[in-house]
Parts: sequence; structure tokens; C-alpha cells
Amino acid sequence: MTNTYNASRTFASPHAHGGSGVRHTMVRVQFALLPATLFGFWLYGWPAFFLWLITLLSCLAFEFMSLRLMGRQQIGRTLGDGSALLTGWLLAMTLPPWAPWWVGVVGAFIAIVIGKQVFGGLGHNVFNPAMVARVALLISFPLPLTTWVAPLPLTSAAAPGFVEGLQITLGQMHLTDAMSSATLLGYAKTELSRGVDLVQALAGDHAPGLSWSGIRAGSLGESAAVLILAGGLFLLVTGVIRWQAPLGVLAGVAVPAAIAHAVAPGHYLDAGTHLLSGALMLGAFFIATDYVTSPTTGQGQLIFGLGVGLITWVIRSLGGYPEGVAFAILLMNALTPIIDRYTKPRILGRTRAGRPIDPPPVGKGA
Amino acid sequence: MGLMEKFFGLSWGIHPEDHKRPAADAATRTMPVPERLFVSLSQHIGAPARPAVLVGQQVKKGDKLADPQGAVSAAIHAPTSGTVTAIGEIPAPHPSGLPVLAITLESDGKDEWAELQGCPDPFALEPAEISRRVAAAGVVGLGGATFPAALKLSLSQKSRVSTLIMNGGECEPYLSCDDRLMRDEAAAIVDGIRLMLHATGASEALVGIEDNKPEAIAAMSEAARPYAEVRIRPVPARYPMGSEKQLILVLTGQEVPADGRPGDVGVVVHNVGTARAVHEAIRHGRPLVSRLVTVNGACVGQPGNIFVPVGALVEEVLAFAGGLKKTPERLIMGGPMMGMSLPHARVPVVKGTSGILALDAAQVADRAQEPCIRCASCVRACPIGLLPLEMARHIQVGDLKGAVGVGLKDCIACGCCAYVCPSHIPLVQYFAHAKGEMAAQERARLRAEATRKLAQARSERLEREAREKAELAARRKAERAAAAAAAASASPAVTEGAQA
Amino acid sequence: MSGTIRTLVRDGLWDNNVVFAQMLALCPAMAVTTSGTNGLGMGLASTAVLVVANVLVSLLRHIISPQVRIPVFIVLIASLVTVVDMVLNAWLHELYKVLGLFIALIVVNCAILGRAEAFASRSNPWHALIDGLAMGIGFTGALTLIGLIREFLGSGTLFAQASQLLGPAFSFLEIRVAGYGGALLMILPPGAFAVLGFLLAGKRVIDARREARAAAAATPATA
Amino acid sequence: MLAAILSLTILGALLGLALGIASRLLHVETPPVQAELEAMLPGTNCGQCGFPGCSGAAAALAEGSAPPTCCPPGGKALAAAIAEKLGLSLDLSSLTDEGPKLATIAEDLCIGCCRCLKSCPTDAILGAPKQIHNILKEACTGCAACVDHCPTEAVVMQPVPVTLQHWVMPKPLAA
Amino acid sequence: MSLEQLKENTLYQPLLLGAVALLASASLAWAASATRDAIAAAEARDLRDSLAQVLPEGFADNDLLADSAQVEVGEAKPLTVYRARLGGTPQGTVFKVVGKGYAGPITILMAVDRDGRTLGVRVLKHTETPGLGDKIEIGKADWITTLSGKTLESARWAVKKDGGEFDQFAGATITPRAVLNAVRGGLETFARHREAMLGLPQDGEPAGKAIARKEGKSS
Repeated sequence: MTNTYNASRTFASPHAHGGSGVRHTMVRVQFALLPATLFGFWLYGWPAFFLWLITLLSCLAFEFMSLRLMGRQQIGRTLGDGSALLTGWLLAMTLPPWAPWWVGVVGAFIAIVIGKQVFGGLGHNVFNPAMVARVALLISFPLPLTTWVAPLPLTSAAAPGFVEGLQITLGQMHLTDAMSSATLLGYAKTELSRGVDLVQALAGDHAPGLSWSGIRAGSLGESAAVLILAGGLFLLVTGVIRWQAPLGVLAGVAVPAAIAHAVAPGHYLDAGTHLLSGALMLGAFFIATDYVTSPTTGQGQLIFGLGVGLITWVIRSLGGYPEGVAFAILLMNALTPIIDRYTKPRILGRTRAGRPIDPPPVGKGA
Repeated sequence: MGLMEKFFGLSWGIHPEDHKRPAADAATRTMPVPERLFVSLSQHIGAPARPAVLVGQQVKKGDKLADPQGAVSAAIHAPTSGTVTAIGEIPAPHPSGLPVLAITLESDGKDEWAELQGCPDPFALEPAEISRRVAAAGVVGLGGATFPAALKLSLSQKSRVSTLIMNGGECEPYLSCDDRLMRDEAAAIVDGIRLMLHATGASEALVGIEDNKPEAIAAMSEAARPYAEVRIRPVPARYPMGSEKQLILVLTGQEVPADGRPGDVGVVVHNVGTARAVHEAIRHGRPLVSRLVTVNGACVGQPGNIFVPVGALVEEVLAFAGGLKKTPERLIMGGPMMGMSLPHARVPVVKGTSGILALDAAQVADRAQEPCIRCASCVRACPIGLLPLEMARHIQVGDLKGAVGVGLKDCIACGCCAYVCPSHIPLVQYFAHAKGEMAAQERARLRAEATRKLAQARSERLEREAREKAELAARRKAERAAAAAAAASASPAVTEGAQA
Repeated sequence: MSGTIRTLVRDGLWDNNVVFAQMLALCPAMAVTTSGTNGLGMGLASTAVLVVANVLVSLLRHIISPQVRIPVFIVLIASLVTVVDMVLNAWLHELYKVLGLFIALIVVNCAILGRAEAFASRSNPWHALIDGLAMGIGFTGALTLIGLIREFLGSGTLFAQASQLLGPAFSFLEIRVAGYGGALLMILPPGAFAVLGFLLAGKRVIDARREARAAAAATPATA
Repeated sequence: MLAAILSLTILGALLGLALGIASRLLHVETPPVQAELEAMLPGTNCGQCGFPGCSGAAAALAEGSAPPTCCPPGGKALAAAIAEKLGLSLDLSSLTDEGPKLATIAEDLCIGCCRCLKSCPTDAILGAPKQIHNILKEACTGCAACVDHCPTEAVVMQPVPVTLQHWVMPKPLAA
Repeated sequence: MSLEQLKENTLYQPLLLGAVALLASASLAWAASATRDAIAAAEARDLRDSLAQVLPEGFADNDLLADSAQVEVGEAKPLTVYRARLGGTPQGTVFKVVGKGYAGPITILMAVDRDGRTLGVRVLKHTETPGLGDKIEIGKADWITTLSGKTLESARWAVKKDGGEFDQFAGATITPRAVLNAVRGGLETFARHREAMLGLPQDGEPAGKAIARKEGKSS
């Protein structure tokens, strides 16, 4: 009989674990992003891949530097949890695919250092780091961040080759007017501001129906709305995310959009176009579901999602920017503590207000 | 209530892998009495029992070793016949490994019962008499909480409970002692239940058994068939179904108020093992001196359920169960979710020991802590509706009051939150620490109050003494003056002065 | 005596800096500092008001009763600022065109009221003058630093339009980083918050290191 | 011009009058924090804080010259209560309770001089001349006031052993 | 210590605050009167400088500031115009228009000659995004000079994106569009109120006839 057991320290219960892990979750989310990302690489060619790679590597580098600077232990393990990688990936999904390299590097700095580590690292950031970076980049560098490229699939003749792609990413080749294009939302906004009726504007090349194929100008995260949706459904099925936040976002956009479109079709895009355009799908399934910056309860997540959706619609329809998902998410991130406060679960045996419930008259239980 | 039931029925708790078989299916064994038994005096909630024997005294099996002390306490009896060789400190079956007072009993090998007073027709007895006999037998709740059973019986009598809920949930993974008892001794359990119904005055008993124990459900249904008042109610297998509040909610739909007792909703909950102990105590007069213990875990040679005399060392139980195949990663008394890790194996089995688990590293699945990512898995898992992540954050920075504000006092330490936490944060340890700290602060506060009273008493005493001294001095002075005056004026006053 | 003055100066410049330690006057510190020149101008104008207000309050300190001290300070400071505003507008019109917007802001600069309340009203005029000067220079330094960083990151220039403020002789200060358009965010309000945050953190790091070094130096001495 | 000057002056005078009257009518005595603090302190005047008795410590706490942690017998709980009363933020995690100590008497050293008796703020020491003294555990506050009065060093402060009932689960190490 | 006792007196407060207020208002009054003329002169100089920017050298020989008028143009407020004359003959006029920019109003000063041709356009005040919309400033880019020398008919008053002839800035269309709209609006106003704005007699005089003919042609 082995009799050498002697505990070196005190262990608290429970003495078993369900087996879930942070890394596990992050890897699943990355897996869910893969189809849309690969489609984006095909659609926009080598520059898209280079920018993605640069953003990811920069995120890892800045995470490493921050952790070193703060004197954290076990940097390797923290890097390995995949959170910085995911932040970089999500950020890259929202950037114009042919943006120059420094956009990715500066974005990674803002996301990791200002958006995350300054707040105390993983789990402490108030705002979604990728969205912080996205918004900061958009405001700081409006030009490169609003220059979109028309789809040039890798298989097409006009697509830039490896070396050309590198030159584009390194900023040594400028986009010609012929190559650049506007996103659907951007185009609609411009036309509207010229006083053109949307019904006329959105015919032909700009027909919203084309959105289903995903072949149009935009970021990796907005061209392939259907693939993003598929990734999101995968996360839903595997239990990584829950349905409340995505549904809230989609409903928050679709309902006001449908109403407004019914009232004034010339001034407001229809719900379908809203849902398939911009970063809505990415925002609904990958960003609004970010654990750290969204409410903890299902009820809270639903409110959060609805808020994101509604603000997105308001910005898109009435604001100055054609797209508003990132702003909407940041605004709702700021409200998360308040939502959390008012959507606490009811404690068993207590009323919502926290007082013990009144016992029922004795004897009724039978 | 329907919505509420749906809400709680669906969302609380967790589904841990139960690991109950094959140990649950192995035949029950009885462990021979070891040479020496260490009978702890703290085997129940409440004040430790007071020794009632002297060192060197000979006792028979079932003789009383210690008397209850105070309102909440239980008697302790000799698990075998032999000689009391010592009354002193031994390591407690507790994570701290701190000492506890125990009576050491040297077995004489005969295992002779003392004269027992059974009762052939207990239903003729007064309910109060049943409670008294249960108390005399030292029966405590065998589900793990070890609350003196007699006290619960008489309390329920006073609060007129209508329903007796029998807890056959046994939701902790690995454990199967209740399952085994229900399979093997269903008749005794049902008899115990009927005795408890009689003692409490409740009109019906609902026996909640998780649906992952079909054999137990079958055996119990069979045994309970003649008695309409005893109903077997299968409940979904879900942890922590065996928690009082959850079981009451599932079986009756009633919610126990946060600061209340089950009696407030007209129910009382007992464990099925307790029912058997009551049966033994009333029908045969046998006090609680042994119990069925599940010995399980990857490191155990022959996992199974073993009748173990109270006071046997864990190390001896493990040896009887086929020894250890390898050095365990963790040795646990109780279940993996709420049980206590043991500092070593030389601690005694007590009345509340439902299981002894020797788990290997894979079963413990312990990993280094990572930062909280607010995934809220713990919020969904919490059967009470608390926010474990927020409580832990408050405690992390020493803000105990804040933790209480978000529900620390409602926490039942079931361990669901820590079980599901992807960051492996020892949430339960935070809560246990905070509860301990709060208790310590409360003790300090009470002590400071007592100190202030003592200090006040002293200053009053000093004042009084000073005043008395001054008065005395004044009186003497006056007397002297009077005496002098008297002496000066006339002589007849002298006698008066002498009298004074 | 000189020890006191040294303390005053060090307090104003670093230890008790208006922006970095007292966290006062953040409104002008953030709103105005879109360039180094703006920061410098606002700092200089504030310094002037600060010095005069400090001396005035110090002179009047014995006759000011505690009940009405705040209104008295405010009236004094507001009048002072208005006079400065008019004088600049009349005779230093070019400078006024650069600083005009900010001068009215000085009225609500709580650093000035704060110094009047916390220091000048209980010190002699000489010390009040030194304090005002030190605090003002500290404030100017902080504003210029924030402004320069924001300007550099935000528009890729340094001390743009400095010659308008300081005269053509100072045009050598104006530097433009070739080929860098700047990150707009930095000259918008969030940039001010971010830069201020990083500078605050930086000051704390420096202070902590200094303390550690002082402690390390003290240990062997006592041992 | 004159109108502007006059109106401003009159406005100033009126406001000054209003403030002067208000300062009289709305005069508030500062709340007696010191008395409240004194009531919170143990009241044993043991002197471990270094102030003349508990009232001295209360005065020092009220004016901020003593830290909320100055009272060792009060421990963590008292420190937290004082910090809350004074509105201070206190990092209790850095405060380690040494654990309570009680005075004990080494019986072979005690000569029964009764000197320690008088020093005890809670009358916790029992004894008579030429008799070995004894300390009531329940009444001893561990203030150590008696230790210095013993001529034979028979009074020793000993830590109260941790028992199962008083054991506190250690706090997890932060990640 | 009599001062200390005095301070506690309720009447001391109004006296003190009143005295301080008197002092302050007196000094303000002095400063205001002392600086009034200088400030007016400085502001006039400013205005003259801006006027000089939009008018070509030697275009006018009169003092424009002295020759200003309020013209009713059918809006809430009359428009202030400054008339440029050479040897007494009206040559052109300078006035302000306001455009609706991306982030707020854009104040524009424009000079128009008697034929309705822009002489010069300058942005006086705006709150457009720095780095994007601020290219309308002469200090940042010379885009604004492309607006000079154009009449209502001779140019397509729109950015290229909208089918016009003026450049838009990359990333910002709203700002130049606003400036162009405002300037075109200014030209239209001029066309409608030409006589009043130039300070010509409404009708009857020979010069008036000639101009009336021209107007007839252009309308």
C-alpha cells in the first residue's frame, strides 16, 4: 500500500473541474472566424493577407512588451491564452484590406496597449480593444481607413501578385481611382447627402442583393456576411456564446430599419441591406458577445444587444458616418456596468430587491 | 410558480460527470474493527460533546462515550467494545489538519454490543419520546451537514411541518453510499421514514431520488408500496440537487426564504441514511456507531461502499478497500464538490463521512489560475442566483462588505462556479476565506465590546473604591472631631462614642 | 528662508505640479493643448494672472474675512482677467488673436482660485509671488508638454505658429515632420485624455523610482 | 459707466450681507468625531498605540495624526471601522493581524506581589499577596499592560492557539 | 486684534465685498475706457486686412470700412456689404456668407466685381475636421483660390464627384461642397440685389441703364 500522501497545502473545494479553459474558448472563436477570413484573402488578394498577418503579429508583440514592462510573471502563458491573437484578428477583420502596414501596427498598439493593458490586462478592459482601435484609427486616419478596394479575386487576372501585394501593404503603391470603391453603406450615405433617392441609387451595381455573395468592397469582416453568420452559428451551437446579444443586435437594427424603410423607402435602407452590410454580423456574433465587455446575465446581454443595434441604426441612418457598429459597441460597453447592476439575477429565497421572500402560509405545501 | 420552476428547473447548477459506477454497483462490504479507534468529540454541528468516560474504563459497543453539550450537540457512543486508553488531541479530518479532542478506544476484538433497548411497537410511543430516543442514539444528519437529527425532529414538531422530504439526491460525483443503502436496505429506510413522519407529525414523505439511480428508485418504490404516505419521487440528476433548498424547490415548488428554514414553507429535509439510523435507533436501540462510506477514486484498489466503524482511520479504510494503486493527487473526505481535502490519511472517520476519495491528477484537473474573463459561466451555474465573479473581485481587494452586498451570505459553497470557471479561479476558496474572515471580525467585535464593558466595570470599581475611601475618611474625621468635641464638652458622651 | 523658496519652487515645478500632482485646471489643460504654441500661450497668460492674483490676495489677506473670501477671490481674479483681456486686445492685438479665446477661460481656471485659497491667503506677498511664479511655470511646462506631444502625434508639427505668439525671431521653433499627416485623434479631446494619462503614469513611475533610490541610499547610511 | 460701477458695488455689498447673515444662521458645530471614535476604541487605555490612553488616541485619529490601524488590540475589524468612520480608504489586505495574544503567568516565577493586578484595565488578573496569580482568559484583552509591571518576568504574552472553530481558509494567491 | 473682532461683525462682510466690488468695477471701467479706442482701431485693422485679401491690389481707392451699408436681401438680418470704388465708381462689393459645414457653420468672406465675377474668397472661421476639411483655409491649401474669377454661369459650382469642376478633398466631400454652395448662394444674392449691394442708383442714371442691360442679359 502506498502511504506517502501528504498535502503540501490546503485545497479548497471543489476538487474537480469541468475542463473548460480560456485558451479553448479563444481557439474556437478563431476557428469560427476562419471561413470568412479565407474568403477575404481570396477576394482581396495578398495585401489582405499581409495586413492580417502584420496586425496579428503586432498585437502579440505589443502584448509581450506590455507584460514585460509591467513585470508580469509567466508571459508565455498569458500570450498563449490567445486573447491578444483574437483581438488582432478581429481588428484585422475590420480594416480596409489594402490599408498600409502601419495601420495594422498602430491599430495593434491602440488595441493592446491603450485598449487593454492600460486597464489592467485581460478581463479588466472596459471597452472592446479591437473596437477601440478601429474607432481611434478611423478618427485619426480617415483617409486610409475609408479607402476601400473593389474585389479583385486572387484567381482574376487583375489581382496583385505576391510582390505587388507586398508593395501595396508597404505603402509603395497607391490605389488608382479605378481600383477604389465605396462600401454599400458609404455609397448610400453619399448619394443621400447629394439628395439622390435611395431607390434610384441602389439599382444595378449597387443592388443590395449582391451582398449575399459577399463579392463587394469592404473589410474582411463585412464582405462575407453569410460566412460570418455561419461562424457565429457555430459558436452558438458549441456554447461559446449565447443567443441574447446577437439576437439583440440584429433585432435592434432590423426593427427600426424595417419601420423606417416602410415609411420612407427613399431615405432609409431596408432591413435586409442593413443586416448584410457593414460589420453588423461580425459585431453581433463576435464583438457584442465579448465576455469581458458585455453584461453577464442573459437579460443584460439582450438589452446590450438591442442597444448596440439601435445605436448602429441611428448612426447609419441619421449620423455623419456611414457605419456605426464600432461606435455603438463602445457606447454600450460604457453602459455595461449599469446594465449589469440592474439585471442581477434574483437570489433564490430573496425578492429582486434583495429582501428575503415572505414564507407562504404553513401547511399549504402539501 | 410555473415560470419560476421553468426558470430554475432549466438553468441552475451543473452536470458533472458522475463517476459513480462501478463503485455503486460493487457489493457492500463491512470493514472489520481495527485495533484502535479514534472517536472525535466534534462529529456534529455545534458544541463538541463532553467525555463521559475515564481513561482506562472498559466499554461495550454502543456505550455512551460522551454527552451532548449545549443546545446543538449530539451524544457519541463506543463503536466497539474495549478500553478507553486516552482522551486527547488527534489531527482532525479537516483541511487545516488542526487538532481535535478525541477518545481513543482500544478494541478488545469481541465487538460486543451493550444491552440494547429496542422497541417492537414504536408507533405507540409519543412523538417526543421518539425524538428523545433518537437523541440518545446520537443520530446526526448523515448527508454531510451532521445537524443533530433529534433536534430537527422536535423543531419540526413545533413548527407543524406538513411534508417530510427525504433527500436521496446524492448529487455529488463519485459518492454512492446513499444509493447503495437504498438498494440494500430500502425496508429499513422506509421504516425510518415512517418513524420520522410519526415523530414530526408530517402527513406525507416525499423521497427525492435522482433519476441516475434507477435501481434505488425501484427498490425504494417496492419497499414503500404498502405505505401511501411515503412517495418516491424521481428527480432529474443535476448538481446540487441534494442541496436542501434545491430539492424543496423541485419537489414542492416552494422557495425557502433567504433567512428562513425549510420549516417556514412547511417542510423538513432529512437524508435517507439518517432514516436508516433512526430505524436502527428506535427498532433495535442501536446508537449510531458506524456508517456506510463510499471509497472511490482512480487511486483506490477496489472502489466500493464499506460499512466503517466511526473512529477508524482513513488510512485503514483505504487499506481495506484494496489499498492505494498510486499516490493520490488529493485525498478527500466527502464528495469532490463540497468535500474537504485531507492533509494526510491518519485522520478518523466521523459520522458525517460519506466518502473517502483518492483522486489522481486527471480527476482533480487542477490548473493554474488565470485572469477572470467575465464569461459569466459561474453566474449561469450558480444555483442560488449569485454573481460569483463579482463576489470574488470584492474579496480579492479585501472588500468583504461589498462581497456581502452581492450575496456572499447566501452562498452555499456548492462549488458549481469554480467547477465551470474556464480561468480556474478558486472561487469557493475566496468565499470560504471571506466567510471565515467575517466570522473572525465578528468575534473580534464581540470581544472588543466585552472588553469595553470590563474596562468600564473596572473604572466604576475604582471610582467606587475611591468614593468609599473618601467617605470613610470623612466619616472617621467627623467621628474624631465629634469625639474630641464630646471629650471637651462632657464626659457622659463617652459611652456613645464607644458605641459608634 | 532660501530653503522655503526652494521648496516653493520645487513644489510648483514638480512635486505639487498643478496638472500632474494637484490635477487642477484640467479643463484648460485638455481643451487648449492642441499644439505646443497654444499650451505655451495659455500657460504664460495663466502665469501672469496667477502671479498678480497671488500677490493681491496675499496683500489683502488680513482684511479678508473667511465668510466672504471665495467671492472676494473670484471678483479679484475675474476683474484681473478681464483687464488683461482688454489690455492685450488693445495693445498686443496679434498676441490677442492667438490667445484671445483662452484668456476668458482663465477666469474659471481653478488653479488660480486654488492657490489663492490654499497658499496666498496665508502667506506673505513675497512667498505668494514666488509660489505664483513657480506654479505658473509648472503649469506652463505641463501645458506645453501636453500640447507638444499632441501636436507632434496629431498633426506632425512642433510649435506651429510659434512666431505669431513669440515674434518672428522664434520661427526656428516651428518644425514640421515630413511625410507625416498626424493622427487626428490626438488633437481631439480623447487624445488629450490619453496623453495626460500617460504623462501622469510617467510622473508616478519617476517618483516611485526616485523614492526607491532615496530609500536605497538611506539604508546603508543608517545601517 | 457710473451706473455699472454702482450696481456692481451694491451687488457686492448685498451679497456680502447675505453671506454674513447666512454664515451666522447656518453655523454648524463640527460633529464630535472624537467622541464617537473614543466609543469605538476598546477603552482599556493600554497605551499600545503610543498615545495617552484611548481618548488620546481618539483625538489623534480625529485630527488625522494617527493611522486607523494604530490600535493593535482592536485588530483588523476596528481598523476597518475607524477607516469607514473617518472616510479613509484603507488597504486591509496589507494589514496582517498578528493574531490575538493573551497574558499567561509562569507559575514557577510568580512571587505573588500583586503589582500586575493594579495595571490590568479589565480586572482580568486574580490574586492575593503571596499567592500565585491567575489570569482569566475570558477577560484578558491581550493589551500587555501587565507585562512591564512584573518584577520577575512571570507574565508572558502567548499567542492564542488557532482552533478548528477559529480557523480561516487562506485567501487564494492572486493570479 | 480689533480687526479680528471686526471681521466677526455681520456688517463687515457687505462692507468688504462691496469695497472689493467697487475697486474691481472701477478698475474695469478705467481699463475699458482706456482701451476702447485702441481695440476699435485694432479690429478695424483686422477687417481691412481681410478685405485686402479678397480684393486684388489697386482694385479700389476708397476706404471700404467707411463705405459699408446694410442691404435687405430677404433674410432675417440685413447683409453688411463693403463697397469698393475706384475714383468714386462702384467696382465691386465684399460681403460674408455662411456655409453649412460638416461640423458647424463656415464663415466665408467673398468679393464680387460689378460683373458678378468672384474676385477672391477666404474662409474666416470654421470648425471642420483638422487635416481633412481644413484644406479650405488658405494657410493649408490653395484650393480656395480656384474659386476666384468665376461667375455664376461660367463655372459648374459643384465638386467633381457631383459633376462639377472643383476638386473635392480625399475623404471629405461635405466641406468643399458646403463652401461651393455658400459661394454660389452669395453670387445668386448678388445677382438679385446687385444695385443695392454695389451702391448704384436703382434706375434712371446712365450707368444704371448700362448695368440694367447687362442684368437683362444675364437673367
